[in-house]
Amino acid sequence: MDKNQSTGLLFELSHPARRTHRLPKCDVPTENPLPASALAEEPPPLPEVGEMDLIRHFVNLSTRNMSIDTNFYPLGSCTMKYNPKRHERLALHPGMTDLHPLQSDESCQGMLEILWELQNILAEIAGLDGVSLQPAAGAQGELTALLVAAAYFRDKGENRSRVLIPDSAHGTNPASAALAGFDTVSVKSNKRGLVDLDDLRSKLDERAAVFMITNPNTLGLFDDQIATITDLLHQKGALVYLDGANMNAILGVTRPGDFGADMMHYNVHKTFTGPHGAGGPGAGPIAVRKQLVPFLPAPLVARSGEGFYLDYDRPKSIGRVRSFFGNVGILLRGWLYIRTLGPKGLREVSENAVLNANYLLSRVKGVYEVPHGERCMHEFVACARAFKRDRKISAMDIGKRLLDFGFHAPTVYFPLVVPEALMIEPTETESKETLDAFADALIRICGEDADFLHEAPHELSLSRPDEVKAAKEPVLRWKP
Amino acid sequence: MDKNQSTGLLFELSHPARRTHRLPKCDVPTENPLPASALAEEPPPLPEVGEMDLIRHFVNLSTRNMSIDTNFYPLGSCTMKYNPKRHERLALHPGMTDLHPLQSDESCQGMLEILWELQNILAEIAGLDGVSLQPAAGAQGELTALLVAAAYFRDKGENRSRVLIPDSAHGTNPASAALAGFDTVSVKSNKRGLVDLDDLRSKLDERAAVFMITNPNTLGLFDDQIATITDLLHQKGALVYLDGANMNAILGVTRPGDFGADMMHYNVHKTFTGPHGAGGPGAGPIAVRKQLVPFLPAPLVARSGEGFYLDYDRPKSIGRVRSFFGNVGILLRGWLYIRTLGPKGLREVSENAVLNANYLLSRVKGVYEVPHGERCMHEFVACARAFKRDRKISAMDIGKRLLDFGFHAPTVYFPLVVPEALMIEPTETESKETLDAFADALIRICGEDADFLHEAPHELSLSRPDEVKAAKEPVLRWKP
Amino acid sequence: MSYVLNTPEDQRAMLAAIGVSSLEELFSKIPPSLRLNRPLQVPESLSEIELTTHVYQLAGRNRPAYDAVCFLGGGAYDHFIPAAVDAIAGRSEFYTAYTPYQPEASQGSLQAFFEFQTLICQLTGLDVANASLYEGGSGVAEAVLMALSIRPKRHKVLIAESVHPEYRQTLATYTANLELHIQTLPTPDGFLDPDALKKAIDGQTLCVVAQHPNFFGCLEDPESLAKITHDAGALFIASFDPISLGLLKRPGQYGADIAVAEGQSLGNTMSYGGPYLGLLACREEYVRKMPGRLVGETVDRNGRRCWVLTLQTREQHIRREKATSNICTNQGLMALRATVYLAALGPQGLKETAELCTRKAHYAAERLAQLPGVRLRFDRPFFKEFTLQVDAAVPDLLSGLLDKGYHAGLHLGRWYPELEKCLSVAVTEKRTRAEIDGLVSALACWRENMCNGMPGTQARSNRMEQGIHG
Amino acid sequence: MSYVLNTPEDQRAMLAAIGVSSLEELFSKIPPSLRLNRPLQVPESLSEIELTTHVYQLAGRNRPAYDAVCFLGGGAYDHFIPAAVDAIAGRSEFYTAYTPYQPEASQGSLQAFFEFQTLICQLTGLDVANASLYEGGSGVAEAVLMALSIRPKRHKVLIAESVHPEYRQTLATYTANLELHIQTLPTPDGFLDPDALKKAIDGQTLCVVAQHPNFFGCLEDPESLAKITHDAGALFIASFDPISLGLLKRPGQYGADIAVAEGQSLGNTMSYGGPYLGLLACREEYVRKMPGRLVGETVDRNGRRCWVLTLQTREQHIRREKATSNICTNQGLMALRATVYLAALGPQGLKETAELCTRKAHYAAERLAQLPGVRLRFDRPFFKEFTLQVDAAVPDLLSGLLDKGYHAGLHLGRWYPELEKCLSVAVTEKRTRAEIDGLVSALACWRENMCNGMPGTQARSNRMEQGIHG
Ligand SMILES: Cc1ncc(COP(=O)(O)O)c(C=O)c1O
Ligand SMILES: Cc1ncc(COP(=O)(O)O)c(C=O)c1O
Repeated sequence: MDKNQSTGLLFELSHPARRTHRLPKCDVPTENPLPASALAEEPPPLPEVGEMDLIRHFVNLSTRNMSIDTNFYPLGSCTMKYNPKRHERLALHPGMTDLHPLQSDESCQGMLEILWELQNILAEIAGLDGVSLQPAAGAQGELTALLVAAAYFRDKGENRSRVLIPDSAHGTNPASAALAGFDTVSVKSNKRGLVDLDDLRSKLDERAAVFMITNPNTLGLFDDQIATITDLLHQKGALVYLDGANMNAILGVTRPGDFGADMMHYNVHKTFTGPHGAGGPGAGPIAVRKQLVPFLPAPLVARSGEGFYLDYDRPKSIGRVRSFFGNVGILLRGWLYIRTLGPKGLREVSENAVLNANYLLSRVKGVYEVPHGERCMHEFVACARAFKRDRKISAMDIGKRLLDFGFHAPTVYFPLVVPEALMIEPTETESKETLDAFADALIRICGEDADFLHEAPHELSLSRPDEVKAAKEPVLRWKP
Repeated sequence: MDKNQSTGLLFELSHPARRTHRLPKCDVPTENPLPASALAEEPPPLPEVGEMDLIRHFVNLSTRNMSIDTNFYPLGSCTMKYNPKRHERLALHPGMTDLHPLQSDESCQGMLEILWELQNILAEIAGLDGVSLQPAAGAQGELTALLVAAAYFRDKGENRSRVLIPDSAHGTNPASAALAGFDTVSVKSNKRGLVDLDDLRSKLDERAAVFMITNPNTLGLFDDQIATITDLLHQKGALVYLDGANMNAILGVTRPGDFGADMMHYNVHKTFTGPHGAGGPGAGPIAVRKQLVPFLPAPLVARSGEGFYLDYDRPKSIGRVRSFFGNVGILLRGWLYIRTLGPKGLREVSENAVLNANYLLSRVKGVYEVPHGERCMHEFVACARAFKRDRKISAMDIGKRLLDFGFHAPTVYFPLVVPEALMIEPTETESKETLDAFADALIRICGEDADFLHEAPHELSLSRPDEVKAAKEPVLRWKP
Repeated sequence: MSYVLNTPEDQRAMLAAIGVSSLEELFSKIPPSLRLNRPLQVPESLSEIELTTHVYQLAGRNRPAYDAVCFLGGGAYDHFIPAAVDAIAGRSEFYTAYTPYQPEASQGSLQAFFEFQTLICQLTGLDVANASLYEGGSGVAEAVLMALSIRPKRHKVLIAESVHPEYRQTLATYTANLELHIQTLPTPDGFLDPDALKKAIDGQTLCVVAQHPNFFGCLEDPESLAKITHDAGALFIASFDPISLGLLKRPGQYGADIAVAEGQSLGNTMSYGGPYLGLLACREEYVRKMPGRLVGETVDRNGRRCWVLTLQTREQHIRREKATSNICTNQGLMALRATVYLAALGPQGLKETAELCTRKAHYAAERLAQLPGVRLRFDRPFFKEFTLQVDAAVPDLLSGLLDKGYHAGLHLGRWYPELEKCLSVAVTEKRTRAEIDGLVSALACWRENMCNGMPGTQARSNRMEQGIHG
Repeated sequence: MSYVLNTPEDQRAMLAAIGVSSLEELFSKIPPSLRLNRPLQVPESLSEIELTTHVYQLAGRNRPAYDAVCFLGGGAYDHFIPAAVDAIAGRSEFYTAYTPYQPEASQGSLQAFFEFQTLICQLTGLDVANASLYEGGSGVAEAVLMALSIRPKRHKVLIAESVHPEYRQTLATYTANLELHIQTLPTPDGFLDPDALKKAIDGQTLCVVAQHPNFFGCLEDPESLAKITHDAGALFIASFDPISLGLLKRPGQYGADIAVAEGQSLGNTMSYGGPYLGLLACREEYVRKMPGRLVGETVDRNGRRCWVLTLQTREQHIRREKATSNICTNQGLMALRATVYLAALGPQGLKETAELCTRKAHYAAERLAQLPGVRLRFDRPFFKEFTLQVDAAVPDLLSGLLDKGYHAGLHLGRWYPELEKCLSVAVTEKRTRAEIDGLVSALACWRENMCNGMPGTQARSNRMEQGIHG
């Protein structure tokens, strides 16, 4: 239905002397005493919009998004599962949202209890010893852990300059390693899509500080060489980092600490269903092994006879990677989720995430090439190489066409090790009916006319944007 | 965008053993002691739906509505103005929603203060003496006031059996009069669209209990004979009832009590912007003149030295027209609105409601026939008679076609005194830009091809439903 | 501040287009003598910041159920509302839409209301349900008026005294000027004795109205009542508690011709009395006598399934004084909430909710009745609500327990003089054993103080006590 | 309970289709020795009813700003959030969408972020802004790293001690392993003396970082600082308070090359520290060195205007170790809130908000400084936050005032040993004269008791005091 009203840019809706928010009269006598030299002649040239137009603008814009609440969203590596409504109600309780980050410990014991419990729970799920809830997202978790590793080796007087990363890794891994001051070394994947042990061995020496592995990896495969790998690294005195973006596959089934990881991050906004907010916020807490705990950022939540408190007294700490405690609003949702699921529920999540992915795989693998194997964990990577070669149908074409069926596209062209990749993660909160409808669409699409697919999407109000133009002549803001 | 996922009927989404809400284990030892004879073999055959499907179902259904927050909605007589978001935040404060209707006065002084203040404010705006907040909607307000009138005359020992109602009145007026046990007498409108005084005189005698007038009336006209009319009735010892559905035109400009009305109802969900909720809830408080106050339903909110209390001690009261206090949630929103506007704001509302209507009238009257006059109050009634006669284009065709432009249709075929009526009420919360866009659409439409218009709407996912089939073979529920 | 978007310039431009010189001139049709030439005497405008502070302060002067544990019932109950219900009811497109007069632009609400009607049929075991009435009390009145239009020759209405007093009062008010004789049948033992009904009923009887479970929470014997009623050729109108139908037989099963209910329990907040919703369902044959809106299924011109308002010839905007009812605006949003609620619970969830209420209520009754000076007034099976008789002044007791943090119950003497020493206690699935035990010891300790002549806080004169009796 | 929709039957059917006999078998690739063969030791599942009660109880153990009047600042502020912001941020389609990778299915968010970028440009007077960073502290670090990629040859960073201590600490942590020398310039008088900067700056200087208004709420002299910085060929990085720009000159006006800020004040709740959002804007020429996502305008194949993520070659998913930053997930929803907030206020609303903050803060400062034993520590113009020096132990004072219902301020000794006897007090537009007067008398009366040797409640040992110093 036509929902175009007031959907021009805010700046085009602007009309002098309109406004939405009005302030009370000033109830103190004091006049504004600021020196003229510090003042601007007039306030910033923000748009002037009335409340009816403002609300219609954003409500109508919202309907131009696909989202979990409206569409199946099998975006690989992003774990787009249902975001429970109870989380929004409870995490938005003013007793939680209306707390100042620097108010005294005595005045937020309820909040501290939750965060303390979450630290312990995340340590248990990881099979590791210490947790910092500070990082704002997975990438910042990676950075934080690598800084912890650097401090650890510095403290031991070891000078290790390299971080090894499989070529199938997510881009944040090498980016974080570089940011933390390490040289990055790429490790090949073998035919099975797993770490190529020979290549790893060949690149592994005492310069190695950390090996960052994603397991299950971005191909949706659990690397069954993991014990060998972690042994190799530990023998060389290096640490193993687990990129926990795929924890949804192994909750309560196996623990990173148990298979040899020394550090890891969680993506609370994936595994523990923090809503993605069209880009964020997230929360990327990290868990580490005992010897690394002293180096974690401060503060941690601690408990004494008198109650819970923020422990800043951590002399070996790397310091902090952000101001204030962390993305508490998302941590709260993660805690609410875990408290709702309990031990049985957490395992159910992974069992059904893996079940749904394998079911979908079994439905499409006859039609789509799935380079790496019969079986997958919580996601799998299909490959449109053959369609591309024979009929010029790209992964992008298929993804765009899926939009016409009311399904969000899978992650395309990632991981880089698979050409024309379609990375599909259904998550555990989707029904068999939805998976079947999606499989039917995938199968139907690859039989459709190539030119028709090149023009997809057809049912949306928008056709494909010119991305080249956007990058060549960037228009990054509205101008009068 | 395709938002069809999970939009089949709930019953079609149902899948054995699925469910959304789960309950805690029972924490008391007591077993269920109810006699088997009273129990059903199994619970009602409700659908079984999982939470992801449930949410998608309703979220996606919602996008198939037009609404104030998404579309201009000039539905005549319904005052579809902006519903302020602050009202939702504040009226949903648990300190308001979590109150039991029968809890003691001492435990809800804050609520009682608001309701007491609202009673007084509504009396002032009406220019009348007493207010009951009990009626659930305008129609129930009408009924309540008529029952009050009946009790008043009974108390005076007068036996008056008739209620006089202009032919331009809303259907609830005669329906309420009949329900209250009166005979209804219809009074003609004159060429000017106002009450035909001669017809009124001819039907007016001592059998007359009440004259129900809507002023401004449903044609959007203020009846300038109102003083004469109310005198006529008062001379005959009858009462004048004002249908307050159109109060949005006269707030702070003129008061029903001042122009001779003895009773009236408000539609808080119109004039004072209670959200319509796709059909309700509303609130239809009534205001009455001094001599009628003793007969108002009980309780009223009263104040004593000790605070506010519900006064049930009203021996002459008609009793009650519903259980509990009233539609408090909507009354709260009305109070929030009035407290936000203040005296100046209330008058601004009517000034701009009338301005917007007259501006729209000035834009379309060259093209559309507007039988009753150059000028209007908060709404006006255009007439497609000529189009119908010359080109078979009906008011319905025009209304349906407007949907294609993203505008809700005006009220059509009401009032009954105007053939092919299009009743247009823009309200004060719309911008000149929106009014211009709407006028442009109206003007463009009446120039379009007739067959094309008969098939309208064209842009929506649905074409015109077969209403005859719906009424001939009614299907009022899903069946397995 | 008035949410008006017109700026002074806009206004000038618009006035010019209209051809008038001032806003005042737009009101020229209103005789000057009738105009208000002073500002309204209402409080000055508050900004959102001030309004917010003010409301928070006022809310602070209330004692909501989350602040004092709520054992109040009597037709409105502190049931739990899943967050999903609020999330859906908070969708702009639902709550800011008007009645679905334009089906092409209202399929969201129309489908939801069609689902609502179906759910109420499934719940009651009856054939058709409307798209909501105002609430439970006027629902009873509408049902009796509906019965009257089905049996226009009969004029006697029999109603059990165990029906909610405010429902009975509403019925009396609605019918004050109609040729109906309403006779209330006493229920001294907490339920309507079928033999008493047998004696009272006759060929003039239009309908019999009973509530099951009734106002005291006790179970009636609806099958017998229905049979007796039908034998006399009258209609049986049952007022029910939707939650109880997770366990109890459905109105359609025990022979109700028309079933009505207060729908608040189905996902609606208590909100000090409203907005709630009235449920009304009946047998197929009476559909054209029904009050209120009905949504029906049909197809569009391309044969696509869709929904519309139908059978509108029953309604006031078509039929005017001959309409089956005067209702126009109904309780649509509450009906949507009930729809989401019932879909969220499903059969199992509704059953477990009803079971938890019953078991916890009986646990509370047992524990309380063990206290000295406290006993169960009625020896009759009950659902989630029961009547206690105490050896103290009930208003003082309630006020004393409120100070201890409990909304302990309702004083029945308000409506039933003979129950002056009785209070009604309701227990929902939300109440925990700890809260119930807390109430028990609070009551015990308050009574002790009483007996030892050290009264707890005296009840501030609670004017509810002067309440009229239904 | 796990929100899983698969029923046991579904599972059987799916396992059969896959060709395995059990769920266990799906994990066959995981070496048995590595599997966890016990349940996780996490608390048992809670139903929604239990969870809700539990959270309400925990919330009851907090003292939020609505319960104890909040005069706390230091980078997070109790500004008012119009209801419209929550209404929009609560739209499912916004908050449950992922990063807009598929523009055809994400125009709602993309347009909103494009509007956000524009609003931040308008606010700062700079040319380009990104679609958000995590928060203000890492924002400063990202800005310095951005400067480094612009001036790769320079390695000295000068940062004023009046910059938020946690921002400085974050910068130190981020750059611990990089070849950067960070020198902190003392601000004994509550601001960075331009002459001190002149002395410290040299040809090796990469950038100068200052905060205006600074951590103490005092105004810096940004024009002079910028000039000195540019004369040395370095970049000027300004950390600003978005609300202050309703009154103060904009970073673009006083010569900032890169401006960063904590965006919490723009319609985001305090939420005990997050999620907030980092704002980053800069001059056109540096756009390709920017961290974070950028939304750009383009057209679709039918020439229809639309928006896409652009210049992604800067980002980690394309550039990997050569990316300008490692950021992936950002703070999209908070950026949306800021967008609605700024649009709701408009120029006039932002100006009035800033004015109210200043005037109320100065009123509070005057009143408080009149109390015996209390004085303003810095003689320097300030915006909405000021530093008091008192003749009592600040932790005791704060704890005492909390018991009286005030979050009275921040103990600056935590970060600045020389300010052991100082607290920082922030006043927003939400604070009323009554609340300020209340704080004044509460402090007066607490001090009296102190002096008369009858201490108020002793501060429970507040471990924050052991805090590290940035
Ligand atoms: C495998 C993997 N690693 C790391 C990340 C980065 O996490 P975040 O986006 O929370 O920074 C992602 C997120 O897309 C990911 O999929
Ligand atoms: C003129 C008029 N009178 C009465 C009513 C009935 O009011 P309600 O729908 O609130 O019962 C309406 C509502 O449509 C109306 O427009």
